[in-house]
Amino acid sequence: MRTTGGQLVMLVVINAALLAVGAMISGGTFLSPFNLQSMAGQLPEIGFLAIGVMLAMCAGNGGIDLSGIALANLSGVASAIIVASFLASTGNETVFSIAFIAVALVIGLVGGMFNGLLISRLNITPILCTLGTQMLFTGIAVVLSDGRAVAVGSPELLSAIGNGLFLGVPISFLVFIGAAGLVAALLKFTPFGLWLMLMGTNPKAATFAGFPKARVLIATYATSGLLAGLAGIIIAARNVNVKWDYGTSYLLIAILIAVMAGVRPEGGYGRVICVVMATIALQLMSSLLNFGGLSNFVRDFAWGALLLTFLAVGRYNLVGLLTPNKSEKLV
Amino acid sequence: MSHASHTPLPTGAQARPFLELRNIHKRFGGVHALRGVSFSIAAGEAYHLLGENGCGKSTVIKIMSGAHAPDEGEIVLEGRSFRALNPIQSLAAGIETVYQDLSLLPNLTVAENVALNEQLVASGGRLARLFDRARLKRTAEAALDVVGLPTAPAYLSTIVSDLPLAQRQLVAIARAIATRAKMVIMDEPTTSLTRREVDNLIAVVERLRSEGVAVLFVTHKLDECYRIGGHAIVFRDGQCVAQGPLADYSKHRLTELMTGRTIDSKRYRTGAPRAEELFAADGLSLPPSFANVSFSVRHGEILGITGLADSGRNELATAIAGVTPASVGRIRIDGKVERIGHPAHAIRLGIGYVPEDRLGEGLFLDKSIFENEIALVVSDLANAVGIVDKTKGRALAGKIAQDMHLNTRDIDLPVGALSGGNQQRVLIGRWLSINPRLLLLHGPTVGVDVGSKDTIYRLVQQLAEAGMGLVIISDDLPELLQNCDRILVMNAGSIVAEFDARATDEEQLYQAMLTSRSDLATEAAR
Amino acid sequence: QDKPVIATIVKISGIPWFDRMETGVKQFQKDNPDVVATQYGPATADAAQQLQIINDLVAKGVNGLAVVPMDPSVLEGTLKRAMDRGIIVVTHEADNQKNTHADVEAFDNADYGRALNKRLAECMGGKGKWTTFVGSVGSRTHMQWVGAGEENAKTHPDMVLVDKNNESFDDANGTYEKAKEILRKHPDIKGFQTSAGNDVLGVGRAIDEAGLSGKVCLVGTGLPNPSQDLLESGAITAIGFWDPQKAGMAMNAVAKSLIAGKKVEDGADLGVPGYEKVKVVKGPGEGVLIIGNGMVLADKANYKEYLF
Amino acid sequence: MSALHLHDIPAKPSRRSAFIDLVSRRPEIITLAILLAICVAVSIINPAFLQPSSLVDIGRASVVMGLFALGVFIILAAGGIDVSFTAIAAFTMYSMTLLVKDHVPDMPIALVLLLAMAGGALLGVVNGLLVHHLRVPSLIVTIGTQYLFRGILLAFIGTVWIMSLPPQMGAFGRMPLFQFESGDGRTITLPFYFLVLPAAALLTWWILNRTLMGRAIFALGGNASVAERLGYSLKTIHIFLFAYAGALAGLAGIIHTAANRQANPFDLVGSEINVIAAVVLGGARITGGTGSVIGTLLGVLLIVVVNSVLVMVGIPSTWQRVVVGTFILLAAGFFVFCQKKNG
Ligand SMILES: Nc1ncnc2c1ncn2[C@@H]1O[C@H](COP(=O)(O)OP(=O)(O)OP(=O)(O)O)[C@@H](O)[C@H]1O
Ligand SMILES: Nc1ncnc2c1ncn2[C@@H]1O[C@H](COP(=O)(O)OP(=O)(O)OP(=O)(O)O)[C@@H](O)[C@H]1O
Ligand SMILES: [Mg+2]
Ligand SMILES: [Mg+2]
Repeated sequence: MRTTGGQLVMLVVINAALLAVGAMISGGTFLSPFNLQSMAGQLPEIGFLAIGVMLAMCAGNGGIDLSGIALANLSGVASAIIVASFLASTGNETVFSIAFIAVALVIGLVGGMFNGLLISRLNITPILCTLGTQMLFTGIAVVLSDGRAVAVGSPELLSAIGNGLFLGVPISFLVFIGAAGLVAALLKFTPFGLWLMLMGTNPKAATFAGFPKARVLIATYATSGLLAGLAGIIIAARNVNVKWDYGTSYLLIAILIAVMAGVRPEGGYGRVICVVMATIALQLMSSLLNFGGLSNFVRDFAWGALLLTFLAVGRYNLVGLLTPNKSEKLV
Repeated sequence: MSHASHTPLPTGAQARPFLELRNIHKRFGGVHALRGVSFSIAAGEAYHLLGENGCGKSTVIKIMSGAHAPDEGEIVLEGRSFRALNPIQSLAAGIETVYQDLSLLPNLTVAENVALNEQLVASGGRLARLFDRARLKRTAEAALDVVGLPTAPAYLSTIVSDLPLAQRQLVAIARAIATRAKMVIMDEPTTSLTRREVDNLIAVVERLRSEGVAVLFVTHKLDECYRIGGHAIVFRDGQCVAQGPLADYSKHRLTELMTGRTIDSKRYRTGAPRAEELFAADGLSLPPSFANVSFSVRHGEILGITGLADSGRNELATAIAGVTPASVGRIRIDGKVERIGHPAHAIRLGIGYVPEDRLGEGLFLDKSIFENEIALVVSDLANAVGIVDKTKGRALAGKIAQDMHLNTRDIDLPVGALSGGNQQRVLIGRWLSINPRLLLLHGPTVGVDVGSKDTIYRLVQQLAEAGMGLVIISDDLPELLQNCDRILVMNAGSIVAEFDARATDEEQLYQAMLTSRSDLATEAAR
Repeated sequence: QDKPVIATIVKISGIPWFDRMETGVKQFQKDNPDVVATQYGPATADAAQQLQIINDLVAKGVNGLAVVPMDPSVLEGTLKRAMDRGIIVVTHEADNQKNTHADVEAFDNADYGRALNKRLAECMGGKGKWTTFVGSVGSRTHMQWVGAGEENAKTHPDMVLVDKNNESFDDANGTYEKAKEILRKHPDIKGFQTSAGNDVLGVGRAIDEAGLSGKVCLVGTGLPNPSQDLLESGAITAIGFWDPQKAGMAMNAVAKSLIAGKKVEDGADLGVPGYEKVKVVKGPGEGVLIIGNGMVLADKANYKEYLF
Repeated sequence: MSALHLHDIPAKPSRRSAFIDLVSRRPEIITLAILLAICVAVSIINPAFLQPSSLVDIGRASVVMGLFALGVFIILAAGGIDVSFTAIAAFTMYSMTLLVKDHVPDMPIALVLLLAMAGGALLGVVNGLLVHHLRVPSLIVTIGTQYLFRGILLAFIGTVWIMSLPPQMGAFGRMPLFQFESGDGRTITLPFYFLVLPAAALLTWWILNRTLMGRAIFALGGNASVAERLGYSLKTIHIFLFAYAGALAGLAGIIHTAANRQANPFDLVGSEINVIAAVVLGGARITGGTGSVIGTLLGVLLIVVVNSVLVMVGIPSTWQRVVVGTFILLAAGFFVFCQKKNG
């Protein structure tokens, strides 16, 4: 039995090591506040998507959400178009921002619920369903925007989310940590979380125990959609414009992060904190390679190697050396 | 038949044993499952490996079949000594195993499950070989014929996961005898078989023995052991505590050896039901499984339901539990008509259902005892803002663990790490967490040892005493006779007979189970 | 190490177009030892990946960014943050970029689209069905080129545009399949105007295999080297392009001047062929738009002069 | 001695209708039905679809995806998922082209193909060993190796597109199986390499249904620990599976290059989910243990046809994604609907 505690320790160690290596090769610039802020500002968008993937995987039964980035882009594009049709971004900036955020979240939620409905009520295989909705969401964004980028502008509140700092920490990162904390609490302390994790390990037993399986599934994908909506907001806030084809490479990276965080594709296991740590690890490594001026192809190679190393470390219980007291009990 | 060509036994039984285990030890992490086990198996003999849940029976079997390697000790197979066997070595030596979990490949056909392994073993485990379909068919037909399953092409090509549990068990047995085995091991092969299928199996065992095949049985049903005869090997706590001809041991003595204490097998039921009706089913139908079923349960009553495997009793049970709702008919609880369209409805009405297949349908094996115990009440444990009160939950789970006499107090242990009997207690305990008014127990002691059985039966009586209605669906007729007030017999989707448990016996029940509907019609006409 | 650092960030590294640009950046470095000029690019064609590189380089502390945006609009926020930190930003192929000090264009996009279409119309004799390909409907410059082409075709009433703006995703194989389908649907089609660098290869192969070389006209953006065979066989009528090597040098030259505090005036000479007498106009934002004269149309007769 | 017979066991355990039974046993029938429905609908909308060249184009376009899909299918049948095959294809195709071009220019094409398959198989063995020894789901391992293989290719082997292929490879891509002239004077060619797909499909079918290895693959997909207990060597199966899928991917890579007349190391990666979708639409369950070769081919045809009739029925570019996405959802929904009936 794999312990998730070990996973977390390992991720923390990796992050520390990456920071140390970065400090060494950059002569300290890597640890400069500005670079730390820059990295912290970059990671929320992919982090949200990775948490969404984790949730879908936890539901078991081949659960996966491939539609995340498509939904994030749709949320941004559609919200910008809808809100701009009755509000000017140059008018009341706060009202505009709040309207944009609200509409984007609603679209994310609805898109996620659509996934959940198709999967739970129609029993469509998640991988097929979310592949279909991925194209559908992207397609709707293209149709709405005619393929062009849509300007959101930088109204005050939105601009603060995208670029602002609070006590030296990027607000977008705080939003990410806050949302991640909420999802973690949702999983740990609510009936939904308990149902989801139990259902992921044995869907049949969940039926016999009378779990509201369909509602749990819908809620799972809806949460994933909501997180996609949040990602869309962060993207809009940081980039000023939104476009339907932004972040196509995120699809596989989000899955990469989730599995690196120890989420089991068979369902039932996954911790938000590990996903957050894995997101940070990937960001650190990616920035580190950019600092070192290495080609981005080396980055792909390094990610693959890191993931496999992780698996090997987990398999041969090298973490046991780090957490001697924890992993004894279970074989 | 294919087994006719076996070399005849060397007469003079004390020839070299076929298989001998010497001082076998096996540890799983912290669990010392086998502690110096030694015994030997001679050709043409029957052996019964007896012991409580978790005493190491399955483990020793897996060591013989090559699924596990022992940590210490020696395996002597036809005079050759091994430190460990691998599955192919074991199979090639003629050791065939019917595992407790059946070990069938759910997505393959009946024929493939029965006869594919024969070809694999013949190739020495090498996979780069042609697969001989004609031979597969021949081998499968012969073996299925022996265990009494159909040999029609349509049956051969049926996917195993489409079969009911009892037939799957027979398919697993057919696989074991499909090759020219020298020793057949059966780990609780009769758990889901009905009486008639057991009779057939006993005949098969007789035949194997007459052909010089050694048979090693694991079972918790002592009556069956005596019917088969042979030698007893008794385990307790990973050690072999007794060994010898079965005839030398009384049932009482065996129980004592297994448990280290005395348990009597008298009737547990002492109380009586109350007068008021608790539950009534009125004309329930779910074609094609059952039709027009009506019965009632009173407060404090224990009702037994039995019948052959496809008599409709399983579907009736899952219908009342809301898993496969009945399409027609009414259900009344305390006089009020209710609709059960989903397991959650049943739970809300206070109807609990402990499924027969506890691993597949009951437990979340990878999850902790704690999570398994509170699974039904998580939403009740949540406060106004939707946060589950874990302290309360842990207290509840701890109390259940104690009430159910689990052999561990660590409620964070995954349920998969428990023995079968303890797992069953976890599952029953989960249902007690909702304080059900009516509890349906489907095969409550399948694969459970005498000690655990005793615990479960006492619990059932206590619950009835407290006014709960209980329905036990089981093929274990002594179990029903010992525990119930009334026993209903189902046949072909209908209730065909009702007995007062005090005034009937196994024979009567058995006859009623076998009576076909047409016989009934004839009887009625007369 | 006080030499100013200029980082060139391209849409995607490793592809021929930007490998050619990298030769320009290297050339510039050789000619200007008083600056540090290097090229970076993401491993996949995704604006998000390009953005991350820019963010990291800004954090690392460069003096100038020379960017070929995957998507100009998506980079606005990041480029603004870079400019706020005092970094000089120069862009290319982004005449709508607001947050840039200078955008360097090899030519006017409308002129280019019109020029391609004129060549096509000439080949088609001013009549017949024709269609257009773009990398994707989201690619602004491609849409500008085919848009200008469409405008130009209006001067030929007998030219009929059918099933326009097919998306190629810059994938030669996909373009080939799509071109086949169009040939099947419109057996009488006479012309193709394409935009992404690989489109001429895909469409050209479809024309070639159908035995229609010389009968169906194909004009589009493409590089001389890869197009050789198809130009020779007549499957490609003409290719249009500009030299990314020169564009890379021009961008770096502009960045260097701006870092040194100098301005680029209308009519200035950037010291790069095709950019000897640039037109400078006000851009969509605070910055300027620097337009060179780097457009090249090549056909079977003259492509050998430009082999890269 | 005569066995006792239990006469209450019917030869067929189910009481379903023959049609539903057929659909549940052969889900590819649904795929075929959807495929036919689309063809009929498109022919009605645009009769120009009904010409021999449509068939030829669809056949040719199916080769690479079909080869990939066969590999994905056998891994899916064994209960795994592979997403690294596109990276394997790109890796072998590009390295082989480089090798032939720069070092052994006159290597015969048959040897080129064999070496590419060997190279693909070798990378597949890496996958197989990792999956077996790390004991984690193959999805995770192959995500890692996809990044790894692609990273090695682009970072260390090369990124430069090879525009003029070695002549034997170019010739292989152009060699016609048959050729005819359509009414309007256009040449329609079915390339020789098309034959590779039916050959590979036949071989795959044969392995799966006529060898012990084939049965072992399904056994693994049914229940890995049971298969191990019954004496199937999981290591052998894993290595074979991934090596076979790798070899198919290597072959697909070379065919892609030869057909495309260029070796672009950026190609292929990114299309893996579509291939998996095709296999699943062909009736293989994502959870493993089921499916058929013919279903896989039908699933591929379905995806290829849908993608290649969009222009034919006149759907504008901006709407194409909406249409394809909706189609996948409808097809998947229809699939479930048909299968649920046997419930
Ligand atoms: N995976 C495991 N990890 C840790 N301990 C385990 C594991 N599986 C079983 N055990 C322990 O081994 C003991 C025997 O379990 P096992 O399932 O073999 O019991 P059993 O004799 O088959 O009993 P039953 O008749 O109830 O099935 C139990 O005490 C159980 O706690
Ligand atoms: N794979 C395993 N990992 C850890 N412990 C195990 C494992 N298998 C068995 N055990 C432990 O070994 C002990 C013996 O188990 P075994 O399955 O042999 O019991 P058993 O006698 O067959 O019980 P039952 O009657 O319930 O079948 C148990 O305590 C069990 O928990
Ligand atoms: Mg056991
Ligand atoms: Mg057990």
